Amino acid sequence: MTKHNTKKRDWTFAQLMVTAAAREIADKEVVFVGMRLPLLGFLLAKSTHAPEAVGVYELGIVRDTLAPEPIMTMGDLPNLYRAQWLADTADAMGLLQQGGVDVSFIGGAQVDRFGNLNTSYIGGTTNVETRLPGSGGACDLASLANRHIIIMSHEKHRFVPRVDYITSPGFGDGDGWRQHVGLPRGGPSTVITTLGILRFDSNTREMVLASVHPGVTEEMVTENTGWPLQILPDLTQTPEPSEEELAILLRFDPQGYWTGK
Amino acid sequence: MTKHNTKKRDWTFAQLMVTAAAREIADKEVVFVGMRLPLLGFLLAKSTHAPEAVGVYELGIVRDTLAPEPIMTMGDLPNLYRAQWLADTADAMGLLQQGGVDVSFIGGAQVDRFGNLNTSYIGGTTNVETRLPGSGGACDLASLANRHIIIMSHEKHRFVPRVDYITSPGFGDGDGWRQHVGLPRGGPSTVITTLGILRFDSNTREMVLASVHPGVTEEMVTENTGWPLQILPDLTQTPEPSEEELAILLRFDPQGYWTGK
Amino acid sequence: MFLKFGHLEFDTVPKSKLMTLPESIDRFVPDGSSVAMCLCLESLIPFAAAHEIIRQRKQNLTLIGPISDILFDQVIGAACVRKVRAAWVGNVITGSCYNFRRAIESHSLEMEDHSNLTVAMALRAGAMGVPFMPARTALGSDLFKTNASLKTITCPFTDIPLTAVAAIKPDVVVVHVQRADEYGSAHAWGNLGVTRDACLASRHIILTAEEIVSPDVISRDPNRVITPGFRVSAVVHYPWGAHPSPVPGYYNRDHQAFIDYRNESKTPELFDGWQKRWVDNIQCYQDYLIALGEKRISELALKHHVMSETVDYGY
Amino acid sequence: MFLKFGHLEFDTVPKSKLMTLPESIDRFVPDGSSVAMCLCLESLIPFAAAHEIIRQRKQNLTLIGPISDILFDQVIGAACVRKVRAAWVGNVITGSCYNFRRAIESHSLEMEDHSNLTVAMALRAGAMGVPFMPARTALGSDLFKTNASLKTITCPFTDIPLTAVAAIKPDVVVVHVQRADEYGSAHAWGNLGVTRDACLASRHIILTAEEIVSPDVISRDPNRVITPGFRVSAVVHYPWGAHPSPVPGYYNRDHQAFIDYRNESKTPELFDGWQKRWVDNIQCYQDYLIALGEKRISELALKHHVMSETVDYGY
Repeated sequence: MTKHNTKKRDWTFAQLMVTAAAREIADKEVVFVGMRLPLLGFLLAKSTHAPEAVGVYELGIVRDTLAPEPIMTMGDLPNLYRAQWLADTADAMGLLQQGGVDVSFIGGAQVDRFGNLNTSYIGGTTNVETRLPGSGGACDLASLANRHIIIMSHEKHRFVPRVDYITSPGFGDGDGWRQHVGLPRGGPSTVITTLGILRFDSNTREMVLASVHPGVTEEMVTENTGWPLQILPDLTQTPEPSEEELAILLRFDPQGYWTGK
Repeated sequence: MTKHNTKKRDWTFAQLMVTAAAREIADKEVVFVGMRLPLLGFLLAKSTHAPEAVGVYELGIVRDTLAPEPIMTMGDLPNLYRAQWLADTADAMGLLQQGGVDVSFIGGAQVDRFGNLNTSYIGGTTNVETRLPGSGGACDLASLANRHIIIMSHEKHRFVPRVDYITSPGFGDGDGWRQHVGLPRGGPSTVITTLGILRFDSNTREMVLASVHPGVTEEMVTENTGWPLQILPDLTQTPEPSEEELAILLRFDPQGYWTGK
Repeated sequence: MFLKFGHLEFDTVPKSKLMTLPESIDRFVPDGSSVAMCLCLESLIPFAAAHEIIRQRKQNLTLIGPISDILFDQVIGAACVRKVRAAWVGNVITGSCYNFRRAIESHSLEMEDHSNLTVAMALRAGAMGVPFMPARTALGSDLFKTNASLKTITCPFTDIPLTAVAAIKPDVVVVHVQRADEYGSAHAWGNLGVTRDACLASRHIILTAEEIVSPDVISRDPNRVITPGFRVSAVVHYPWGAHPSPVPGYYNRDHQAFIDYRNESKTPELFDGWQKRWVDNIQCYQDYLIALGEKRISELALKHHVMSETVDYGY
Repeated sequence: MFLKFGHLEFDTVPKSKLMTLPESIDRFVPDGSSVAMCLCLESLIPFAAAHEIIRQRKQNLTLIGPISDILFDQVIGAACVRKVRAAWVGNVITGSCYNFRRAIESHSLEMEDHSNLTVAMALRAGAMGVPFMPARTALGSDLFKTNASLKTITCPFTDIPLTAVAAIKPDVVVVHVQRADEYGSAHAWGNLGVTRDACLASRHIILTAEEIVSPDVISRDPNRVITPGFRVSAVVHYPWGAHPSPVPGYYNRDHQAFIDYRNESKTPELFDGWQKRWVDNIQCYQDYLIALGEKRISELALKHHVMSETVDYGY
């Protein structure tokens, strides 16, 4: 995590990021739920403004209620309890491939100005510096959801002009690229980082800083970004998590495993 | 049914055909089970020499035991009782497409010298004389089983030089045709008719008369065949159903709906 | 319905999708629709829903299914159908169906000839969101002549010839199930045919159910759920809604009804009589049960019960 | 087993497929095999079987699966693996796995990079007996650079670009289930991932089961059967055979074991110690349960039970 110049606060940046993720989900949307912070964001959204959101999990789970106990992974047994549907991965992901998923969330190790993500090979495939776990479902979520949201740590070596390997396609090399390669829809809509929130210019498809987290300056963001970052004229500050949101989050992550300090 | 010059006998030609069909099944074979006489043939085989034969039904059923009561269709509830597997058609037929089915049975309305079957359009597609029900699974069974057996009434207007429409491919126009069009395996091995049993020449792939039923002459068969029919030098007589076989058949078709007079 | 999480309770009241059969057909089967039915092949055939389609005199429908037993023939006989995309249209235990024959032989019905596997793969392609699926069946057959949804292609990996089967994405699928809750979650069991694929492939899903049960009954066994409830448009309570086809757990197949139908559909005049008696005179399932009669109903009831072992979804 | 039909009885004695875990791995996982495992993604992971593969020091295996949690890393660490065909190799709750990293970074392991959907479709293609399946995912990604099983093609109907995913047909699939009979029929429930497709796609199937039950229990619910029993090669009784992953109906996920494994696999030396303790020192499930300890076992046991409603397969 990036070091922050923070004043005293009663929330963690992970909590702030989860809260921001939750706010990206509208009620009744179909959400393809990933692991970790995105999973918490979905649970938080369902508990607040999006009670009728439906979650689709690549393990072959669809559920529209909360699990009865905190879960650490999508496959934890409470996540099966009273699921709406338990089925095969190919069928659950069929919903995604059809275009039936409104929004998905993806974590990343390396991202570039057009929102392409690398979670496979740092340094490229011939001179592998670091082998990361790989796509999992991320490439599919980035390819097939109607929009996807990236959540990651904001560090200069992670925010690079061009990723070493495209695991999960963003906007490629700019506007028109997705159509050109044949992706049916979608693209990244938002990047939620440890420092701020970024969106994509609808003409150039380049990442643009939209808000900075409390205690974070514009300069801190640009210094931690590996290309000359565009900044929205009406740059705002990311809203803090409310007390209610923090209270709810504590129930989902009682040990602070994902959102603790 | 063709009129037969029969002496007194205590079995019907339908019973004889079912018995002949049963004898085509070896023990432990995987059989794709169709409707009517083939279904009875499978049940008879399982009850006699092929107790470990496994039945696959396109409705999404696999079973290796007999249904506890007579059934009229594959979907009758006794046919679900203690099935080995109930699943989707695409999965059950996946076993077939993989090459996992040893033998299948097909009925036909019109057949030609190379074993191509028509159950769709008599008269062809532009001037339809008679519309028949269509393929069902027959085209798939003829395309994908390791061998298939045709069961039908032996009449001159049904045994034609060239079918009006190929619903279920046999050997097309002769040897090499199946490979040429891309069918992965198989082809008809046997035609069981109301008059005799025919097989296919391994060089020309043309139908050859192998046996005649009791009371049927060679001439009766050739007269009811629409092309100059080849006849095996060692033409035999089809064995009659045994008393045991008839007793078993009576349990599967107690009303004689399929095998009565 | 309350979603409970620790001490928090969220009051979300999902909208009930329970409606009458006429309302469900009126809303989700407009004229010109493509309608998938008869997806378990010989069982769980949604006859009640098809009869409502006839009563509402729908026009220019496209019917989709592998085999239909006599259902498609009835809807064709009532002049509701413009096109059929199917592998087999007939009467399973008697052979040909007469309305279908008459319609094709008089060129008043368009036919797309499938095999059971190509229908299954076309619906699976629709379910999986891909425009086609490759198959190894039907090569060399004449199905290619009467089905523009089939083309031959070459495998990009093995260079072998293949049949490309275009996806089918019905406007609406009509499925009869054993039990459903009012929100669209339902259990079905037995031979499921292409039902699950067809539900995923279709824009709307109409469920007719033998029983409407508490959501609790369904959600205690999510592996048995036929399709995600959030995608279901209508739930209709209609006992005996699949008669004369069999429904696992509820009633056996009424063979005599299929034999009778053969005789009662031999001519258009005979069919008119059949339609008047079994369709137009029926307004609700109670009417239908009266028409069937108690004797027949008790004859078709299950005589032997075979109950599944329970499984635990605890944590 | 007697097959009863009216007054007739046929005495067919199907061959039992019950065997020990060492025997099943010895017979059906020869060196050089391609082995599909971890097919439910995060649950029902066949750890016991993988550990037996390690104990037998199998060589040159190809591992196939969508995500593997820590299982693939363990088999890689034991030097049994030549190639991995997977979407994700890591530790679900901690991130990267060290043996996998070391192997790739030192070029001692061949990798075919999939996404979860391409693995699912590759196995489904294998299951359906077709050489490939078209997908709409991964276009424009670099998966094409490190996966020769992916090619771009043009749709023969719509002319749009598509990803062709070549079929995967494993030599053997290893599946952990809740209950099986000795003839290979088994019930599994929960999130099934790609298990059903992988079973149909594979030449051999090894089942490890929490419980061996009478055929009667399984056959009373054939819709719950995971794959046709006649295709199963081996059935092994192995309680807790999926620990530390969760098994619906039996035990919860042991998160601490995954966290411990991260620490105990950071260096090759540490991994050797882990392997000695948790794999090489274990000869049977009783040994493993002793190593786990009663306290941990009771902590992981289900605290809440949620039983499914029965269904009737009568006639």
